[in-house]
Amino acid sequence: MQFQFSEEQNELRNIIQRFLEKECPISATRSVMDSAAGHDAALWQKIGANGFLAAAIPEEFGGAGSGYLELCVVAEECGRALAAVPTVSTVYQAAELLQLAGSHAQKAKWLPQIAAGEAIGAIALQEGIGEMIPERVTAHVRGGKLSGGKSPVADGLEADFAIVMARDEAGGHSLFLADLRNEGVERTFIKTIDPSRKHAKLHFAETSVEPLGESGQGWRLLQQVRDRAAVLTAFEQVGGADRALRMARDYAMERYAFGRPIASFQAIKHTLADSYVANELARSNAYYGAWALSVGSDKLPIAAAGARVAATQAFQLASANNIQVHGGMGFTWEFDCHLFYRRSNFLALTLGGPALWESRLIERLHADMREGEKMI
Amino acid sequence: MQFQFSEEQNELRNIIQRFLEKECPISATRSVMDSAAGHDAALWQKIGANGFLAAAIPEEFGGAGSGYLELCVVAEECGRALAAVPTVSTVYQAAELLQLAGSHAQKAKWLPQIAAGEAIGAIALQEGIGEMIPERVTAHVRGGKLSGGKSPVADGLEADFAIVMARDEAGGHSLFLADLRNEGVERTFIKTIDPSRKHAKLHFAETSVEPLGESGQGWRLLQQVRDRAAVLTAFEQVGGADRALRMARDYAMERYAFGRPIASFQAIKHTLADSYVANELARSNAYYGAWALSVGSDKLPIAAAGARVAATQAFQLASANNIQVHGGMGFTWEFDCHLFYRRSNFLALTLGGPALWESRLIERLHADMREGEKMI
Amino acid sequence: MNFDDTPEEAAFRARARTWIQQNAPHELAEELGQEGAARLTLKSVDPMTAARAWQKKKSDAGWATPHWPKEYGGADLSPIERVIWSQEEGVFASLSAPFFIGHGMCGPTLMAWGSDEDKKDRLPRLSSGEENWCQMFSEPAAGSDLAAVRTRAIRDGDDWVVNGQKIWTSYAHEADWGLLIARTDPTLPKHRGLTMFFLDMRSPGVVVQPIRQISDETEFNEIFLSDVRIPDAQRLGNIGQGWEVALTTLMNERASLATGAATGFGVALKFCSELEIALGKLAIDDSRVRSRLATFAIRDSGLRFTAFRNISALSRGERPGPESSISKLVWASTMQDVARFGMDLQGEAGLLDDSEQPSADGGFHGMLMRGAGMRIAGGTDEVMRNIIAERVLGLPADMRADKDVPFDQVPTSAR
Amino acid sequence: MNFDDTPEEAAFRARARTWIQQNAPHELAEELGQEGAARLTLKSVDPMTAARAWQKKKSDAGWATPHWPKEYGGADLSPIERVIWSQEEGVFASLSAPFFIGHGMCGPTLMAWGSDEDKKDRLPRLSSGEENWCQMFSEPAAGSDLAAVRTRAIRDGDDWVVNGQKIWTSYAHEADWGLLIARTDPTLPKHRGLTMFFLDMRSPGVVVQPIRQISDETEFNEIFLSDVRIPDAQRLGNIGQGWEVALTTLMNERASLATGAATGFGVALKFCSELEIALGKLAIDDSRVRSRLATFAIRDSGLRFTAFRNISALSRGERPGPESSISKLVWASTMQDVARFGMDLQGEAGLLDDSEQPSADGGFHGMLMRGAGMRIAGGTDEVMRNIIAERVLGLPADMRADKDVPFDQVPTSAR
Repeated sequence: MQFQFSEEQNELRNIIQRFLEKECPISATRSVMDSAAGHDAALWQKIGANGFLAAAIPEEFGGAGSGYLELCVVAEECGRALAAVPTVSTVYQAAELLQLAGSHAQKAKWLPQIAAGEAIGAIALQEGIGEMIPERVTAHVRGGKLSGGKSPVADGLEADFAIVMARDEAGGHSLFLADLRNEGVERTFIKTIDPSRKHAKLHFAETSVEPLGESGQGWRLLQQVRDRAAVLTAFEQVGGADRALRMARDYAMERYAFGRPIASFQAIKHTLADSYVANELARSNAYYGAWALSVGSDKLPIAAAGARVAATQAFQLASANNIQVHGGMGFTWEFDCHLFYRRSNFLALTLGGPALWESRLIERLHADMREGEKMI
Repeated sequence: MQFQFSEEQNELRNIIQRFLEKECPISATRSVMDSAAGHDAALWQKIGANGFLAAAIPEEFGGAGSGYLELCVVAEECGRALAAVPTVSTVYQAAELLQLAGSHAQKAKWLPQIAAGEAIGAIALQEGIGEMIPERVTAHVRGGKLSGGKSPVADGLEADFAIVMARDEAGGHSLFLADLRNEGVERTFIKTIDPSRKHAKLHFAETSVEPLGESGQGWRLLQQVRDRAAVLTAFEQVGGADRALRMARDYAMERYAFGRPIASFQAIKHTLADSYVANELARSNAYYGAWALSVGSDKLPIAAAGARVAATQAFQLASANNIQVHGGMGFTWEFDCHLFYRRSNFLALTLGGPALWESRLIERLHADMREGEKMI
Repeated sequence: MNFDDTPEEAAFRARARTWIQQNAPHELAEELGQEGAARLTLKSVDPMTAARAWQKKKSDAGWATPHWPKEYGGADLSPIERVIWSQEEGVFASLSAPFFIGHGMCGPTLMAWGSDEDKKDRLPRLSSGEENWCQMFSEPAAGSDLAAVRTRAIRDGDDWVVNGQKIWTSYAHEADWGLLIARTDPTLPKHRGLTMFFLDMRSPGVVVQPIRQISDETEFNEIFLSDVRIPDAQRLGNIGQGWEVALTTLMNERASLATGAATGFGVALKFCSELEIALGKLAIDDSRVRSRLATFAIRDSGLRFTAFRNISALSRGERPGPESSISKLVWASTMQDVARFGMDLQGEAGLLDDSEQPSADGGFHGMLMRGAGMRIAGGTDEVMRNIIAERVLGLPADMRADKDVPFDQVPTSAR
Repeated sequence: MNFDDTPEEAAFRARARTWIQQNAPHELAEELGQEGAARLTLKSVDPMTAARAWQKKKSDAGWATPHWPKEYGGADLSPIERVIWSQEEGVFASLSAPFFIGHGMCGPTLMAWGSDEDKKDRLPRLSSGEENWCQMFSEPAAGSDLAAVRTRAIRDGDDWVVNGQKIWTSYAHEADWGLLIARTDPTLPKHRGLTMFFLDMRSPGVVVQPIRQISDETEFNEIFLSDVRIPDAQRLGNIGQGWEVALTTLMNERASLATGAATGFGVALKFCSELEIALGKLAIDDSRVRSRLATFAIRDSGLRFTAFRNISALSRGERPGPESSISKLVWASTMQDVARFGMDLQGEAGLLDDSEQPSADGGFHGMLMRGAGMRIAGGTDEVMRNIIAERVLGLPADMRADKDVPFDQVPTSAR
C-alpha cells in the first residue's frame, strides 16, 4: 500500500514550495487585492513557464503528462501560498473539459497555451443566485451564436476563452467554447468575498461559439469534470488550512500574555488541536480523491465529494481559528489572517457550496451501498 | 415588566424543593430503575397529596386553580429532582386534554383524581417508529369499541385511563378516552433509554371507549395540548440541566489532578461555561413559553417550540458535559451522571424529537413573519 | 409574568416618548436603523454634527447621560428608567455612539477620582456633547492581559513624560480628552506599578492613526505617544493606584441590556422565506434549512429574553446578575455561523459581494467579517468563557505565571 | 498512490490468509462480527475458552504475538506484516481481546525490565495464552493524572507490603499476573517516588471487583489491595524508577491502526436508507439527514484513510507519526453524535430500547452510552487534545502546580 505521495512527488513539492516562497509571498496576493486585476498575471506566467500547470495535460498537447498526483501537489502548494491564480477555472476545469470532450483542433489550440500559463479559460455556468440546476439555464445558442448572461464567472474578467453551458437548438443542455475576443462579449467586474480573486458577469450578444462535446451532454460532462475539480480544489483547501494552522501556532508560541506564551493556555491548545484534527481528516479524504482521480476509479464521485466536504470544513475552521488565536491583531486588515479567512470562504462556494456537496456525498454513498460495493 | 417568577412563586419553589429533597433523593429514582415499576408510585401520591399537581386544574374539579406559572415551577423542580413521575403524560397532557375537550362528566371523573395524584392518564398516539403523522393511524373505533395497537405509550404500564388517537366511524382522526380497566386491554412492558421511566405497548381488542372532544378534531386538539406540554416539559429539562451543571461544577471543584482542582483547567472551565450559556438561553426561552401559556397568548405555538428546542439542546449538553467532567467516574453505573444523561435523551424524544420541533419552530416563525406580527 | 410597566414606569415612558416624538431627528430614523458597526457611519449628514446636535438637545431638556447625577448634567434616572429611556430612544440611541465611552466609562471614572474642579469643568461639557473623551488602556502587547501596560510615564518636575503606544481606542480622533493608564514603576509586580492620567488629546506628541479592520471598517485607532507631557494635576488617584482606578472604569462598562443584539437570525429568516433553492421550493421549506435556522432562532430569542429577565430584575430594584456576559459570546459566534449558512444557500453566487439581486443578498459577507471581529473585540470568546466560569460559576482563576513577579522580569515575547 | 501490496507483502498475505482459512473458528465469525465492546462477549460459547483455543492454535503455528521476538513465542513480524496479519485475521482478532493488555503492554515491559529467568518463564506462556496478565496503573484519584499513584508499597524484609486501590483494569479476573505501580517514597516529587512490580493475581489480599458501566457492560475492574506481599525479586527496574518503567508500558500501547474504528456512520447510513420519515419518503432523501450524515461520513472515511496513511508509512519502513492520536477523539464523539441523530430520526419511538422493529432500531442506545464512555476511557477528549497540542503541534505543557513538590505535600481534595 502506498497511500501517500511518492518520494519523487515530494521532491516536486519541495521545488514548488521554494518557487512559491520566492515568487508568491503574501505581498503578491495583496497587490492583486489592491489592484483592479482579477489574478496575479506575472505569477501565473511563471508557474506556467515552470511547467507546474502541465502535469495532467498530455505531452501531445504541450503538457508534461506526468499525472494527476503531481497536479494535486501543485494545487496543495498553490493553496498554501494563497496564490491568486486561475487554477480552478483554467486547469482543474477548462483543461479537463477540453481533454474529456474537445475536438482535436480545440485541444491543439488551447491545451498548450494552458500548459504554458498563456491562456485562461473560464467556466460560465451560473446565472445568478442559487444552486445551478438545468431549469435555470436561459443562455442559448442559435446558428452558432450565443446569447445570454452568465454570472458569476470565476476569472471571467481576464479569461481568453470560456466554456459556456447553454441550450442548443435542440433544446438540450450543451457546452460551447467561446473565444472571448470574439464580438458581442461584454464583461463586468464583480467583487467577491476574496478581493484577490475577482469574478465577472459575462453578457453574450450573438457571440460566435463552437460546440464542445456532444449535444445534450453538457450537464453530464460538467459534472464529471467538477468531480475532478473538487479533488484538486480540496488540495488547495488542505494547503491553505495547513498554513492557517501553522500561522496560528507560530503566533501563539510567540505571543505572551500573563507572563506565558498564549500557546500554553488550554483554550488555545485545544482550539489548535481541533484545527489539526479537521486538517488531518481533510488530508486523508483528499488523498482518497487523489487516488481515485489518478487511477480513474469509478469511486471518484464518492471520493471527490468526501474530499470536498472535509476540505471545506477544515479550511473554514482553521482560518477562523487563526483569526481567533491572533486576537485583536487577527481582525486588522494589516495582518494576513483575513486573507486566509476570505480565501477559505471563497473556495467553500466555488464549484457549489457545502450543502450541495454534502447532499451529493450521501446520495453517492447510498447508491454505492445499494450496489453492495466496497470502498476500494 | 415582570419577566420572571414572582416572590410567591419562588416561595412555592422553595417549598417544593424542600419536599423533593426529602421525598425524592436520587436513590428513589434508582429504586424505580431497579424495579419493574414504571414510576415512583409513593412519590406520585405524595406530590398529589401536597397539591403540587393541581396548580392548573380549576377548583371546580378539585384543582388549586392557581395557574400555569405555578405548574412551571413544579415542573422545573421535578426535573431537577429527576423525579420518576408521570407528569408529562398525566398532568401536562391528559389533564389539559380533558380541560380543553372533555365533557363535564369526564372532567368531573378524572380531573380530581389527577389533581390528587390518584390517577394516571396516558396518551396513546404513536404506532411504532417514525414521526407520527395522520396517515399512520390505524387504530379505529366502531360502535364505541376501540381496536388496534399503540406503542410506545408513556406511562401506559400503570395508567388508569388513556386518551387514544384513532379513526372514528366517519374516518376522522378523533380522540377517545379509554378506561384501562375495561376489557380488551393488553399491556406489554417496554424498556426505554431511561429505566426509571418505562413505557408500554397497548393493544386494544374491542375495548369500550368514549369520545373525547368533537369528531375529526383529534389532531388539532392534540397539537394544542402538545404545545402546552412542550413548555412544561421544557421546564423539567431546564431543571435537569441546571442540576447537571451544578453536579459537574461541584465535582470539578472537589476533584484534584496535577495538584489543583480540575475546575482550574480552562478545558473544564470552558466546558462548564458552555453548559451555562446553553442553560441560560433555555431558561429564557422557557420563560417566554411560560408567559405565553399563562396568558393564553396566540404566540404559544412559537414560544412552545422555542422553549422545547432550546431546553432539549441544553439538557443534552449539560448531561453529556457532566459525564465528561466526571471522567472515569462519570461512566460508572454507580455515579449518578448517567441518570441525567438518560433522562435528557428520554425527554428529548418525548413529545417528538428535536428535528420535529426545529421544523415546527421555523414554520411557525415564518407564518408569523408573513403576518408581520411582533414577538409580544 | 408580564411585559407591563408599573404605573410609575408607564408615566415615565409616556413622558420620554412624547419628548422624543417632538424632538428626535426623525429624518435620520431609517438610516440609523441600518447602522451595524459600533461607529456611527451616517452618509446623508455629517455623523459627528448629527451626534452633537442630538446630544445638545437632550442635554438642554435634561435627558442627557441618564445615569449621571444632575449636578454634572445627568438625568439621574433609576436603572429601570434608563432601560425605558433607551427603549424609547430606539434607533436614535445610535447617535450617541461617539459618546459611548466618554459617558459610560470616562465620566464615571472622573466622578470617582477627579478633583472637584476637574469634575465641575469637564463633566457638564462631556454630558452635553460639547467635549468628548476617549479611553487609552489597551496596548499591542496588553490585550486580554490588560494590565500588562508598557507605556511608560516618567516624572519630570510637575509633569509626567509619556512614551508608548495604545490601541483599540474608539473615537480618538474626535476626542478632546483621554483617559490614559501608564506604567510609572516597572520594578513592581504588574498591577502595582500603574498610574492613571487624563490628557488633552491635542497635546504635542499624540498621533492618532485609524486601524483598518477585516470588515474594511475603521472603528478603532492606534495612538502613538512620544514625549507627551501631562501635568501631575491630571493624575487620577495616587501614583501606583492606576489599576484600582482602571477597575472603576471597567466596572462602568455598561452592562449590555440591549434587547436587539444582532445575531443575524432575523435577516436569515427573511432571506430563506424569499429564496428559491430549487424550482418552486423555498429555502424555508427545506428541512436542513429549518434545522439550522431553529438553532439560530433560539439563540436569538434566548438573548432577547435574557435581557428581559435582566430588565425585570432592575424593575424589581435588583442588580442584574453577571448573566449578561453570555450576550456577546452568543451573538458574535451566531452571526459568524449565520453568515456562512446564508452564503452557502446562494450556491456559487454566495461569494459575490455585489450579487445579481443586491437587495436580496442578505449582507452575509458583512456578518462573516463582523462576526469574526466581534468574537474578539471587547473580550475574546476565551476571555468571556473565563469570566463566566470564574464570576458566575465561581471556578478558580487560571494559574498565573506573573503573580508577584516584578513587571520588568515577567517573561515576554520580546526577550 | 495505490492500495497494492509489494510482491513480498502479497506473498506474506497469501500465507496468512491460507492459514487463517484453514484454522480459524469460522463458526464464530458472524457473532464476532457484532462485537462492540472492548470485552469479548460471545454467547454461543464460553468467551475465554474460545479465546484461549485460538491463541493456542496461533501459538502452535508460530502466528501468536506478531510483534514479539521468536525466543519468547512471538512471530517477529515486521510492522507492515503485522498490519497485513491483522487485516487477514479480521473478526477473529476480537478473540484476542483478553490478551490485548498482556501482549501489548505487559509483555514488552517484562522484556525490557524483567530478569532473564522471568522472561523465559513467563513470556512464552503469555504468548500462547496459557497465562494472562493485567495492568494496574490507574487509581480512583490517579486518572488523567496517572502518576498521582497513592497505592503504597513498604519494604518488609525481602518483600514489599502493598496497600491501596487500583481501577480500570481490564480482564483482572482472568489474569494470572499483573503489573503494578506503587508509591515507595511519598516524600519525593510525584514521578520520582514510584516503583514497578509484578504480582501473582491470586496473592492473598487481592480482591477484584467488576465495575458496572453506564452502558450496563462490565469491561473493567476495581482492585483492592490489602497487605499484599510481593517479593522484591518481582520488582521491575530500580526503586524509584517506576515511572520510567511505566512509560515503557504506555509507549507500547499499540498505536491504533485499526481500519474500522466504529463511528456508527455505516449503521446510520443503512438505517436512513431503510427508514421512512414520511409517507413514501426515505430518511436518506431528506436534506437535513444528508447534511448530518455527510459530516459523519467524512469523519468515518477520514479515520480509515488516516490509518491507511499510517500503514503506508510502515510499509515504507517509517514510523507512523503521533497523528493516530486523532482516532479515538474523533470516533468516540462521532459515535455519540450519530446515536442522538439516529434516535431522533425515530421520533418518540427512538427512546425505546426494544422497538417495534428490533432489527431496525440501529443499536443507537448502545452507541449513546458507549460513545460517552469512550470519550473518557483511555484518555479523555481533553487529554487527547492536550497530547495533540503538545506532541504533534509542539505547544507548551500546561502550567504545573505539582512540579518538584514532594508528593505528600501536593494539594489534593482529601485535605
